[in-house]
Amino acid sequence: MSATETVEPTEDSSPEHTSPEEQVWLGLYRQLFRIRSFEERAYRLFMEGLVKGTSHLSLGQEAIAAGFGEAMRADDYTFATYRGHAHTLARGTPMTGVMGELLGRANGVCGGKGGSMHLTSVEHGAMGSYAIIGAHLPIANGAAWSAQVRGTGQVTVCFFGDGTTNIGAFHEALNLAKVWNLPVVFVCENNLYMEYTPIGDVTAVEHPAADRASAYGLESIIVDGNDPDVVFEVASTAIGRARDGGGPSLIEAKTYRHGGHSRADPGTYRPDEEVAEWRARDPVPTYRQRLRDRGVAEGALAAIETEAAADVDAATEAAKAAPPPAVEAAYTNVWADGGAAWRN
Amino acid sequence: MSATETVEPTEDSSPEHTSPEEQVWLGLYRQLFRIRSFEERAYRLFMEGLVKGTSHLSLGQEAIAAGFGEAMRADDYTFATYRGHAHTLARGTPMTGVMGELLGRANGVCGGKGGSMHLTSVEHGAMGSYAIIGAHLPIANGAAWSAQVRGTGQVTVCFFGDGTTNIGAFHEALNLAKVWNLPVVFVCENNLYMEYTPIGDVTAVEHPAADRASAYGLESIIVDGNDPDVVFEVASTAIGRARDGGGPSLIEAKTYRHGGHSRADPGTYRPDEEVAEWRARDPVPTYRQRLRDRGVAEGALAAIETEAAADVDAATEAAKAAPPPAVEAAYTNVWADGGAAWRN
Amino acid sequence: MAELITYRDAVARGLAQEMRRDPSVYFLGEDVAAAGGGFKATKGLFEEFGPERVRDTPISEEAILGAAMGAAMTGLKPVAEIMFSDFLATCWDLVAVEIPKTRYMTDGQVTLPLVIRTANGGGLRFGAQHSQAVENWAMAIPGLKVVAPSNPRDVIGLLAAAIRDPDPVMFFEQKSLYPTKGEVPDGEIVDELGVARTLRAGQDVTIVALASMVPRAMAAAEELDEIGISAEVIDLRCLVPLDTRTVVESVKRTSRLVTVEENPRLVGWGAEIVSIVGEECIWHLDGPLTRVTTPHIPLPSADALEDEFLPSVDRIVEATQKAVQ
Amino acid sequence: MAELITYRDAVARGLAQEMRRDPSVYFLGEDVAAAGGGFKATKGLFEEFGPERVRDTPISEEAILGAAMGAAMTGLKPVAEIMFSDFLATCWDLVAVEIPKTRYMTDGQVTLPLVIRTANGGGLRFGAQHSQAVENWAMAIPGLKVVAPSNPRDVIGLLAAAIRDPDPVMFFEQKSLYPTKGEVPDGEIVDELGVARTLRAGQDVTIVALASMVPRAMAAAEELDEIGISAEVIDLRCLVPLDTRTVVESVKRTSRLVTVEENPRLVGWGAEIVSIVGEECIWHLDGPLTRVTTPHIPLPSADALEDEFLPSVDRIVEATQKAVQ
Ligand SMILES: Cc1ncc(C[n+]2csc(CCOP(=O)(O)OP(=O)(O)O)c2C)c(N)n1
Ligand SMILES: Cc1ncc(C[n+]2csc(CCOP(=O)(O)OP(=O)(O)O)c2C)c(N)n1
Ligand SMILES: [Mg+2]
Ligand SMILES: [Mg+2]
Repeated sequence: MSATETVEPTEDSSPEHTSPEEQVWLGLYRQLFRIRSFEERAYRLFMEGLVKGTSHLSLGQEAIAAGFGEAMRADDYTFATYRGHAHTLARGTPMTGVMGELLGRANGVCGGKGGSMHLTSVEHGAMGSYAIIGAHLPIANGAAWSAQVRGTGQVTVCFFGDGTTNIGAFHEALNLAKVWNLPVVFVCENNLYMEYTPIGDVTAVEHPAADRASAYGLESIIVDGNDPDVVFEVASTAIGRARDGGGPSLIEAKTYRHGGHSRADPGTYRPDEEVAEWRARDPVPTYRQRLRDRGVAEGALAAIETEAAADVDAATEAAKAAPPPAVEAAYTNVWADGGAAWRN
Repeated sequence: MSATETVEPTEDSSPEHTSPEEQVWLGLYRQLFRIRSFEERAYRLFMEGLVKGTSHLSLGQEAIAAGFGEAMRADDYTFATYRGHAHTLARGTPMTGVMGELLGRANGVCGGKGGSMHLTSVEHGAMGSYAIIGAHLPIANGAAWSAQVRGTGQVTVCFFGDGTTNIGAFHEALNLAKVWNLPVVFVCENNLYMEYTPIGDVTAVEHPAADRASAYGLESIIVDGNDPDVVFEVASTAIGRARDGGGPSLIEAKTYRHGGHSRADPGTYRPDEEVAEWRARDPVPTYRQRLRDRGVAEGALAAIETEAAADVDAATEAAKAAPPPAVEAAYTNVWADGGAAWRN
Repeated sequence: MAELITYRDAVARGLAQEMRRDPSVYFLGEDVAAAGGGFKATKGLFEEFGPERVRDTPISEEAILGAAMGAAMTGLKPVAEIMFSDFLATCWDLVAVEIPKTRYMTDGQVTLPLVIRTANGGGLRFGAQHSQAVENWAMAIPGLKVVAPSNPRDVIGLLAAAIRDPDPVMFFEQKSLYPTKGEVPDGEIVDELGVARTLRAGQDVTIVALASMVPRAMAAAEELDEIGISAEVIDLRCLVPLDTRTVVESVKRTSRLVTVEENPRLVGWGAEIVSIVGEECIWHLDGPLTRVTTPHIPLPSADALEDEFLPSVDRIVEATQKAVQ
Repeated sequence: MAELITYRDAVARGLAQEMRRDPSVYFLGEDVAAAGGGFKATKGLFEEFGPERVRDTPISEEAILGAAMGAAMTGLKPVAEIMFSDFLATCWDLVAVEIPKTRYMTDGQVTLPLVIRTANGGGLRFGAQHSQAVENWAMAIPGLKVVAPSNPRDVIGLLAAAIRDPDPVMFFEQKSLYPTKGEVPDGEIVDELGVARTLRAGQDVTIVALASMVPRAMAAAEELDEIGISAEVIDLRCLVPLDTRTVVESVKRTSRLVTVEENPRLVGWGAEIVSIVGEECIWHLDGPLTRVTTPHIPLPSADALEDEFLPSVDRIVEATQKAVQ
């Protein structure tokens, strides 16, 4: 449905009247819908030439970021990839800064220096988006190690794709996480493709993450990454275990991206039936229907949708209105003293 | 026994009178004894200061190189590590060039440019010894790939240690080998330690290679790396399968080094009982006894020993007598044109 | 006869030229086969040469270069693609420690006829991890040849030379140049490595540039002409082998040197050119040895910032004026 | 009071000094704990600080630096050991692409107070894969500070400064210096990064050296004195921040520059020093800008060859004489 559809005012959708269970459902739907709305707008802005460079959308994959976002504690850490809009938003990062960053404006979360591939909001536990395949898995370990020795109970969640399971850093990170019993959850979003190549063509096992879990002394876990309830549950379990000193997990969530790998890619290398099959499992309308079937009031859902649409609009306007970064800004923040000097 | 012990001249030990089976046994013993003799001498020469730099001995681990050496075809490829004297000799590389290389002499297999850690004899299929942990596993794949597309039936055997299973290159290489169905045999010599740290302290699984085989769609294979017969058999099977298009194998051979990690290391971090237990399983005397028990003539063994001793002596003398490389030699063989020029 | 083609299409054409000629040339990389490469620079090769000779790989840069190296040791002539030059860092051990040293360490027993192609440099708003110009990293490593063409014709000629060369060659394609067009003659094109090209003669100053900086240096030279400064422009084309002769002779005539590079300020290849000139032509110099570089910062992604930091025509003009004063 | 200790022992002492002072300093690496490190440079730390703060790792260089980086982002001050600087190539993505760029890409949201210690350089007959001097690799990367002490006192003072610095610092220990001894004062030693030290005043030529080349440059200066050449010797100590002021002022007085580095010929740090001088002091120069380097070859292992190729006192003397002529 469109976010501007009329809301039935008769149903009572105020949070006070929802059960704790329903609050989780609404939280998940809110995540799903916000991410979807944001990325659809972002896509339009790319097509209008307002976003430069490249960008990688999670359209179709939102349930994973949503499920984990809801399961995490505010001070937990997220490590994401270049396909990280969803994961950054799921931690509560305001849309304005994210949209500003995509448009290369001064109001971006990274002041325009990062761009779509490097969204970060430390304030919200979004510890960065990394554009080199595999690199952030060892880094996520580091945050988990630090939480462990500082005794804060913080858990680190690290997202990556199926293709990433074939790079060396994956192996090194998983082994160390287990040996040091780190509070880290590795989440493989298996969307069946690396860029344009089916993951099965380049991988020795069928389930690129789950079939390797035993190589690190870990349990093999595969979940439906398009089902927010399932993701939320497995996320809660794994995060809880990590928080209680039970060590790392590796979760493979099966999913699919609706579009191409990145802005430039129409995704035509994928069989039509495959695309159709997965589109039928689109988490956003599917979950909406499920909640309706569970008796969640239309108004509660519509309110979420209206709010998300308004936020996307506001973020878009703010980003468009924001100036580009000042040229001098390029010389700031290389070093902790705020500057860029390499000589005296 | 010492190599100079008197040989009983009455027993008939000429090859014509040995069975094919016995010829394999004698071949294995010959490998074992030659490698042992060479390395004991090398150790002495290090201690005398004649070998500079560092060196890593296989004393105690010889059965693995021996078993594979005997199972390989002359045109097969070997890739070894800095602990590569054994594997280089096992392919039939004459001792003289190896000893010369250790002493940094002009007659060394690499003209003194490689040293102990980089022994290579392409003529004998010894495609190099690599000193960066894990680096040669992907390179071994390349040789196997080339043999595959050239259709030569050559098999590549790649040796490495237990500690090497934790570096990224291991993971990348194993996955690609399986995906491309390469004729390559990966042999993990698990001597229980990386340098000074027990492998169990830094590894998520008990058997660092075998417990990871399934992550690459491979069979889990563990063998007694101190038993030349067992190694020969598993080597023959794996090499045969690779030659017949059956793809890669990963073999974990349990073994132990008698000495420290490298020249500088006394190896005192290891429990005395552990050292004693493994010394009791020293493959050289153990296998000698086994062959005697099987009725192999003392003379046949003694002849091997005498020949090895003589070869070691000759190699030592030749290396000592050889001049150091000419200074101009340092400017040769950077490029295929023989030179080192980077400018006109 | 000549044709106007893009730098991007020149890559596929150069590769096809050599793959037709030499059946031992194999090509491998991520998404290079049916997909034709992340930059679509290798379209058509899979269709013409098939899955044996044009191979998709996992995302395993070390495995890619390892496969190339081992194959080169044993009879093939592999061309490996590393999608972005930034990713060379993930396989730097192969690039810097295995491939360039093995011939030497084995005293010539092993020869490594291989090419590593990669998309290098900035200008596409890809941010700090996908925009680096790292040809200086490769130049620092003894045992690597380093090539970086500035135009479609050179892409073909130098790629052919790289593939025929018996040594490992790092082939840097500047990604901002992919859509640019240039004239390419019909038939086989094969150049020689290590030969710079003087694109424009001049008396007052020698400007040495590479890859994407070449068109900018040429544009700057035109502008300088208008204000009475006659600039000689040299397209280096290769960093190793380095055509020092062309550079040194030019500077001896013009007495002034400006290098223009995409590398960040410290120890870019410009520093090497300056140092050679500073040692060998010191008595001929009539102005400060001047480098135009990207500042020593990671490249920011916003277009407003990125444009400011890659050496622009204006900055080249300004720096050259200063050098000539 | 002062004590004579080895460069090797100074490493452990510097680390212990900082670990005592700041409980957020953690140390990790391969065989660094009970074993005290491959070079025994960290002996005693495990005993004093225990297995929490002194951690053995698997042979996983990317995991080591990843752990350091993630920990630095979130409140610790990790010191990571990469046993040989050659192995930086196996984790170069972390060194060159993640660690130095993250503060910038996040516009200062992330700060990375970490140190990467590593044994650098040749002279021990370890061959081409264990002997590289790669401080120039690090210098080329915006966002890294680069330190290379030449004596035990500086090891402590600069290591302390590196650990206290809020930015990532590459700390290159020259492995041939480990057994060398030097005087070290009692009590805490803390230096400032980016301050070169003029070890010897002179009028005729400025010799700029680093790490293992410092004692050789000093010995060369003595010999040059005997033949009437008065050399000023500067120990750079840091490549980033770079004390250009000390170098430039010296060259303005002496009019001549010789750099002495272990890096192979092309784009070593000497080229950067030469380029800065060639741009900023060109009118003061009275001799060719001269670099003494290792030739552009992989380092051979045989002692007879290795000795020939690392810059020797003789080669420094000879090159300086030529520069002064
Ligand atoms: C080391 C490295 N190699 C290659 C790339 C180029 N690249 C970017 S995304 C991508 C595919 C990643 O696939 P996957 O891990 O499945 O993640 P997805 O994009 O499907 O979410 C590749 C190959 C890269 N960024 N880093
Ligand atoms: C990338 C890299 N890291 C570290 C080292 C230092 N190193 C040399 S041998 C060694 C231990 C290797 O252990 P293992 O693989 O078990 O082989 P072994 O020496 O026991 O035969 C280490 C850490 C290296 N050479 N390369
Ligand atoms: Mg994917
Ligand atoms: Mg071992």
